[in-house]
Amino acid sequence: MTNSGSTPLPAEQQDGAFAHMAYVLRSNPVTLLAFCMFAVLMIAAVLGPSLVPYDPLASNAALALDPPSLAHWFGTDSLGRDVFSRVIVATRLDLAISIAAVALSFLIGSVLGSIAGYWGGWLDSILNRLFDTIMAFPLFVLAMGIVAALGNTVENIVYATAVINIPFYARLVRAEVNIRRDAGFAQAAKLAGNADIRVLALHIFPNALPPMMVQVSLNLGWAILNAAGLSFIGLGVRPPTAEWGIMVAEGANFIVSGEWWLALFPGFALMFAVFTFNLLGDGLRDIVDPRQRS
Amino acid sequence: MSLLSITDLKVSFQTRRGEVQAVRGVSLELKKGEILGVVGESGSGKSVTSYALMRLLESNGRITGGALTYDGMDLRSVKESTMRDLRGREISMVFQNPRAALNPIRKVGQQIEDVLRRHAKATRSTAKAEAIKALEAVRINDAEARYNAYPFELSGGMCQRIVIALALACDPRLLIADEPTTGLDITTQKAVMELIADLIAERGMSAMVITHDLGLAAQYCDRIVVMKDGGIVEEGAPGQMFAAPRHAYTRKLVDATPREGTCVRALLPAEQRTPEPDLPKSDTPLLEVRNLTKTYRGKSGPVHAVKGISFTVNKGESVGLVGESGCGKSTTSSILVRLSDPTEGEILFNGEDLALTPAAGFARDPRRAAIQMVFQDATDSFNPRHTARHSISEPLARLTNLSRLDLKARVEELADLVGLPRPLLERFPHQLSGGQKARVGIARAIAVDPQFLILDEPTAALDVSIQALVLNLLVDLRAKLGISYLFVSHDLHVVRLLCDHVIVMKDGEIVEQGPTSKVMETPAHPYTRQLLAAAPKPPVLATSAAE
Amino acid sequence: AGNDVVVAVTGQTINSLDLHRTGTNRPSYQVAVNVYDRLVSFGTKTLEDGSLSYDYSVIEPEVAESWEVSEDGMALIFKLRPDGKFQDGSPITAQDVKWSFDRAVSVGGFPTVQMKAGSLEKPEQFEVVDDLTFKINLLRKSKLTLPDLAVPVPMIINSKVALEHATADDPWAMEYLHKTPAGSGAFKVAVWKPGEQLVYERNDNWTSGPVPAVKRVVLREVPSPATRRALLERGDVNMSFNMPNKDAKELAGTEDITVATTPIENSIYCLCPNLAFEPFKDKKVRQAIAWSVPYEEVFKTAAYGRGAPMWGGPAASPADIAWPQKFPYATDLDKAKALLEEAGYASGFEVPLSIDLSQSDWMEPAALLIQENLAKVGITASVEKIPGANWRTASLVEKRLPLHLETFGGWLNYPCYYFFWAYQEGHLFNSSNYRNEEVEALTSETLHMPVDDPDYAPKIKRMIEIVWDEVPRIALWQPALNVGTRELDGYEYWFHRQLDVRGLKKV
Amino acid sequence: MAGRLATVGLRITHAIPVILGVVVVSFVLTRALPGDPAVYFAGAAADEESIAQIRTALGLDKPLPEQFLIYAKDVLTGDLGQSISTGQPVLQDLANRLPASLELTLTALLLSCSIAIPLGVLAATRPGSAVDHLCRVLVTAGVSLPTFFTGVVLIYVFYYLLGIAPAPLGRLDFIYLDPDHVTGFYLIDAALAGDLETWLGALKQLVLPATTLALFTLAPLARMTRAAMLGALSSDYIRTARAAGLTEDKVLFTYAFRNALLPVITTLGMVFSFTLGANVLVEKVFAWPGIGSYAVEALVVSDYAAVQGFVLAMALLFVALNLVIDLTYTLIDPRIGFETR
Ligand SMILES: Nc1ncnc2c1ncn2[C@@H]1O[C@H](COP(=O)(O)OP(=O)(O)OP(=O)(O)O)[C@@H](O)[C@H]1O
Ligand SMILES: Nc1ncnc2c1ncn2[C@@H]1O[C@H](COP(=O)(O)OP(=O)(O)OP(=O)(O)O)[C@@H](O)[C@H]1O
Ligand SMILES: [Mg+2]
Ligand SMILES: [Mg+2]
Ligand code: NI
Repeated sequence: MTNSGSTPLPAEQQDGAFAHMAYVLRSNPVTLLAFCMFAVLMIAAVLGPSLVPYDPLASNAALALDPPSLAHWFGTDSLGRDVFSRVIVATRLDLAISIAAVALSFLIGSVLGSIAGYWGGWLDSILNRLFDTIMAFPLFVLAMGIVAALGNTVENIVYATAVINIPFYARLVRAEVNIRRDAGFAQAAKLAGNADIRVLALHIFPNALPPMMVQVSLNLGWAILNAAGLSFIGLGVRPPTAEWGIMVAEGANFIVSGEWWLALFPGFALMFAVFTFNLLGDGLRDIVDPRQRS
Repeated sequence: MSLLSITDLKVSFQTRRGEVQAVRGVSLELKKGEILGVVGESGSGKSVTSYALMRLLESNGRITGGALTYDGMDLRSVKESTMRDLRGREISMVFQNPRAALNPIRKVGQQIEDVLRRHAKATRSTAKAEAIKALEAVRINDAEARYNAYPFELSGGMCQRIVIALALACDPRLLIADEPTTGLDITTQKAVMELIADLIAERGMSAMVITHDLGLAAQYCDRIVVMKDGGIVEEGAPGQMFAAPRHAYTRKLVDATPREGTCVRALLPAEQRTPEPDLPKSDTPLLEVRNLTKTYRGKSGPVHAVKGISFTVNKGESVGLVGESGCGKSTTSSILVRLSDPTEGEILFNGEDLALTPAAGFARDPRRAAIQMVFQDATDSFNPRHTARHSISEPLARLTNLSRLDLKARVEELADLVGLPRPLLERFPHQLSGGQKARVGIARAIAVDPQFLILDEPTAALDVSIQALVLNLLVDLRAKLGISYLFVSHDLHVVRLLCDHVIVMKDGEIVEQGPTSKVMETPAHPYTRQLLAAAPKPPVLATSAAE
Repeated sequence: AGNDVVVAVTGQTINSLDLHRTGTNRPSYQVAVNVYDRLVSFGTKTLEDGSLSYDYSVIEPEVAESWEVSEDGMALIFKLRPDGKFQDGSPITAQDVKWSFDRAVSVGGFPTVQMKAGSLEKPEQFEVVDDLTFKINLLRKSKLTLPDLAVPVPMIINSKVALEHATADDPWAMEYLHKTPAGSGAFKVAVWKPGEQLVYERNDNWTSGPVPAVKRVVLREVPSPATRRALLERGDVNMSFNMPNKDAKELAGTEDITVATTPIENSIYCLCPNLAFEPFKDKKVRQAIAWSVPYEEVFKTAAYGRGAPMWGGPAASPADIAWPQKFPYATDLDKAKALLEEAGYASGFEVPLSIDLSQSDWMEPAALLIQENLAKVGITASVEKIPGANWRTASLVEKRLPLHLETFGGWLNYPCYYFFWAYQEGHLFNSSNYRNEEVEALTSETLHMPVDDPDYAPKIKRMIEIVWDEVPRIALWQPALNVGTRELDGYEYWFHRQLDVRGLKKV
Repeated sequence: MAGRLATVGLRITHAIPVILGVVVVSFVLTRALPGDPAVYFAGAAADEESIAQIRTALGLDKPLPEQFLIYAKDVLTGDLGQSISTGQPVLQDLANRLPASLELTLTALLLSCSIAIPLGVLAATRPGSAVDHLCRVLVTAGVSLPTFFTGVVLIYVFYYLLGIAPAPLGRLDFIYLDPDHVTGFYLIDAALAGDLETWLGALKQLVLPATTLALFTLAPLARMTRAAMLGALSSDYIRTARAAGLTEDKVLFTYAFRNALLPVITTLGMVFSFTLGANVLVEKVFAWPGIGSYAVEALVVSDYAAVQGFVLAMALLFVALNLVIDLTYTLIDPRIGFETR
């Protein structure tokens, strides 16, 4: 069925990018919710340190392990630090880790995947074996190995998370590029005098973006969880830096002894972020995809 | 007594732009044993009417008014379970694109069995035999073996036969065929239509055949209704309708249907006709193809797509390339336009052998602009992320040195040239209709003043009236710009209208070539004759015949 | 579980049944204690809080019935129990003892080092006089020799069984004994699944002591401390061995659960400034750091007050030779600042503060609090966690951590023994690269000297005085071993900090 | 059929460079780990001499290429070396622990599939409805929590507070005896032995950790099921089936679902290998004697042989898994082996 329609010309109004976004948000309440949640996260990340009531690093042994109260909304931890302040301040670092890691794997994965998908042949075979090799590793253990080998700094956590994510992007891009390699518009671009690289970069790759957006958003969440997992094993960022994963990991040991707030609040923050990213995916795809406009 | 009667049917869809009225008051009757043709342009509501009747509308669609009576039963109010009993046993449907209409991972025999068992026409033990019988009924060779086949193992024509077998397995009294032959080769098209006609006659069934091909409808239907914008504009016997269309719209449709003895201009509605242009002709060869061969490395041995063909296209000449699906037309065009390399052979363009420059490096070749192409599938040939303006300016930006302002002006000039309203330039491909997309495609192809243009079935996906406009546009452009065409098509009528020369291909070889009139009127090769015979022949309109 | 089955949980893995094997980890030493016997053992005493502890001052017979020192004082002669039987029923002979001792001093690694501490260095020292008489020829007179025979290392192996499984490549039957103990101890190993559990079963024919009260002891490995706590609280296990301080503190008051918290003898948790690094070469800087540590908070948050404070000593020189005892430092930031100024570091400096990942339970909070206070005197410390495998290399072997937390406890409870390991140049636990000529000399002099020698106490006091002044190791507190029990009696603390199941009784 | 066999054969040949790659990378990775295993394993009071002895004994004094050749040779002969931290041959450790992890992972996936797939189908049949949104939110919530946190919370609630769940003491409470080793899967072994009590005991132990993992794997499965079902339901053959009057069940399950199964199986495979690697954290919380916690311990103490053995085992498992998926594919989809890939 074509949508050619017999609509007479000067046709209906065009959607601007903004109106389109508004439409996507309006049509899907869950996406709207996700965007609101994302805004909250962003505000916490940008303004967090100037908003919090206490210094997130200042200990106070006299106040250690106080349950939530009016003064300390989320209670205090074993060193008497304010959990609320720490949770808020950690937003920036956690988002930074996940966004940096995902950006890195997105970039590298896209380049490798595009090459494999567009040129195919032996290059494709080699890259595919490479991705297979990475995937054949138990990914979390590979990340642990990388962090253990390089040392547990924020950068290394980012690298490790990026490395284990590369195959996913690469494969996705490869598939998306591959199906469009001989598409009419790619051929038309060649006729228009574009060399292969330009066709790939400017015509084919941007069309692989919508499905990638879903992957990106899932991965953002997953990267945070990965960092949290590393913290649980003890390979997370350095103390006393506030980071949700570490806080949950440490707090988890306090649950049984009744200090539930230590793990619960950072846990909720973590969940909130991952949840937001996961929900964001579909909306992000709809926004990036011009076909959703009409 | 009529088997089916539809009275004032109204259907609307809920979309993001509000409610769309797809069918606005359709009334029609279908008598027992009658074949009713429903014709009309794309989007006129033909399919929606049939889905509404089957109560198979998509979830956003709703019947908002009217009555549907089948054999005295009110189809709008019967229970869903009753409706399910009716579907397949009383009323059956056949769709276009038969391969997709079959479950790809289930044996075709089982799919037929499913229907038989569902309507208690067979038991577990008799199902297989019954299914084979149903397959035999649609004249499939070796039905027993085909029972175990999967759809992907069968050709398009065979799949359509299976779909028909499936639809007719339970001996329904009414068959609805929604464009049953679109996408099939002409020869297959003919075979399938004849099969349907025969079976209907044999079983005394009624049928509703939906098509936008007037020729087809005229040939096989007892009565035709013409739909436009969700309503019926005219109804009558085919002969009468062609001879003297009453409604302007019907006349427009009839006019636009290419057929023997017309010229390009005659396809247009009378009021839009302009004088035939003078077509430039010369005997200087522009393109000489010598012994062009293309062999693909397939999974199971080499595929000889093109087997050493040779032909010449003169400056300003239009050459038609016809043949059935898979005969190597697209392969040839993609080699000529230097998107892929031939295995062997020469492509002399103005005397220089283009095959010497590999396709991968041709993008930067100075001769790139000289050879351009209009693609078969307009939708697929546009980057979904680029607006029409962007698409048209792309070759200009890459292959010429126009300034930004000149570029903008040139794009608008091109839009005017192909008759594309300027506001549409800002749209994305999916926001354009088929005809509009075709225009954008043509504008893009002629943007850099090519000498040679390959048109790979540019009108295959278009309605007849839009096809008429596009064909006329092509003729005008050729006259104005002096471009040579290689026009790839499987529609002989269209080729006849547009081309000076025809090349007939079969299985990668040229079986016949020569001046159009000669090939069409006195075909030398049996294959050419077969092709000509298979093309539907609409009755000739009284008035235009006189012209 | 029945009345004669005890279920205990621990967080650690037992990775071998043979203490002498290289790679055998600390938690595995308990197998040597429970499944093997030694010639002698330490006595038992009741501590103030009512819990049991081994008694360092009393050496008791185990496989040996009696022993005497030769007249020249250069040999020890042991009489074995005539009825001594291995678990397979064969008699325990002096040949077995010699073979076992030969093995311990020959296989290298930890057992050999530990034997050496008691001046037990070569096979030639060990002599079989007759089947039931065993003689050790001493290289020097040392107070450490006899106690060193009571540590888990010189366990007595059934040499007949072992030799049956020895090969040319493996003369000490390492492969065999690794998985199959051949001892004479109070318990046999019924099931051993590394990473999962170890089940002891009573040796009903134990000849070296009274037959234990419980029949089976199931030792489960539960890595998560929270789960271990839950298990003990819910009453699903009888014992949680080596509990975190926090749990110990909180469960101590609860009904049904008894928590034994025993300060670990001869052991201190320390902050070590490394003298190989410029700022710490200056004594004043080290002292400044010692004055800036927030001892009270550290003890409260990192140890939950379990253990003994090691700060705030009354005088610059020790009153007695008890070890460890309170260092003469406390939190005084002004003093610290003044000292830094004197040393020329008024504007402070930057230094990484390294901690061990596998000990982060106490090291991390301690490090964070110390870091905070150091910042107050101008020293910027960044906390670095080092994974377990790297920790020993970095801190002890290469001694390349500028400022770090460290722990050492000597099995033999003498100050000189501690000094030998922790303050002598080049020795393993001297991770501060400390060297003081006087301490070097004094340590060597006192190491083998009997405690009742009149020279001993003054020399020890002098040593302590020096290291208090020079503080290459800043004592934080004396750690404690926490063991929670439920419906269980007879838990006894041992210097080796492993579970001795022999005395356990259900109540 | 020959085409399918060829496809499977091709997959196996593809696996060879992957395994080679894994062997090399795991070797390099372990050597890149900081710390000196000789020092670590020399034990508490070891001196330099004994450390050197251990280094020689472990073959760590040899140059790296030589170490690699020795390792490669050993791997080829099926010898994965000895884990220093558990003191057992790595092969034996893996044989003991892999079934534990597999049993846990498979149970979790079974649980997850039995919830996620119906949920996905339900959501796909009512896209955009409240059920759809609810399903999306619920499933996403599951994947948003770190598994170790979920695990601890579940223990706290169901064991500590309510006392419904059994003590998180690994695979079997100590009151039961391990079933005779046949497959290493306690549920299967106990069933084979006809020991209902042990079977129940093992099942009880499985419930909490499996739930923890299942919660985490719900999302990808449900999402994929939904998407695949939506895709299948909007295809032409479904319209044909409906037009032929087939019952809704038949349309949904025989027609749509079987087609939707293909991408779901791919996802399942990915989730499986991911979960197997990631249950490290869950195993730690539940004292589960599995391969994940083994790997973590080994990694932290630079136990080269154990890490390499673990990685190799996982890679082989991954390859085998892909093979199984391919086979399943060929069973479900007749087009495999004919289509150009
Ligand atoms: N699900 C839907 N949602 C919104 N609009 C729809 C939907 N289905 C059909 N329509 C609209 O209904 C109108 C009639 O469509 P229909 O499919 O009946 O046309 P048709 O005559 O069959 O055309 P074609 O020849 O292209 O098949 C079109 O304008 C179409 O855009
Ligand atoms: N990349 C390829 N690899 C292998 N075989 C190919 C390839 N492309 C085309 N073919 C085969 O070459 C033959 C000619 O294909 P081509 O696309 O030129 O046909 P066509 O005449 O354009 O058909 P249609 O009318 O369907 O467009 C066909 O049999 C086709 O299967
Ligand atoms: Mg239609
Ligand atoms: Mg074609
Ligand atoms: Ni392949």
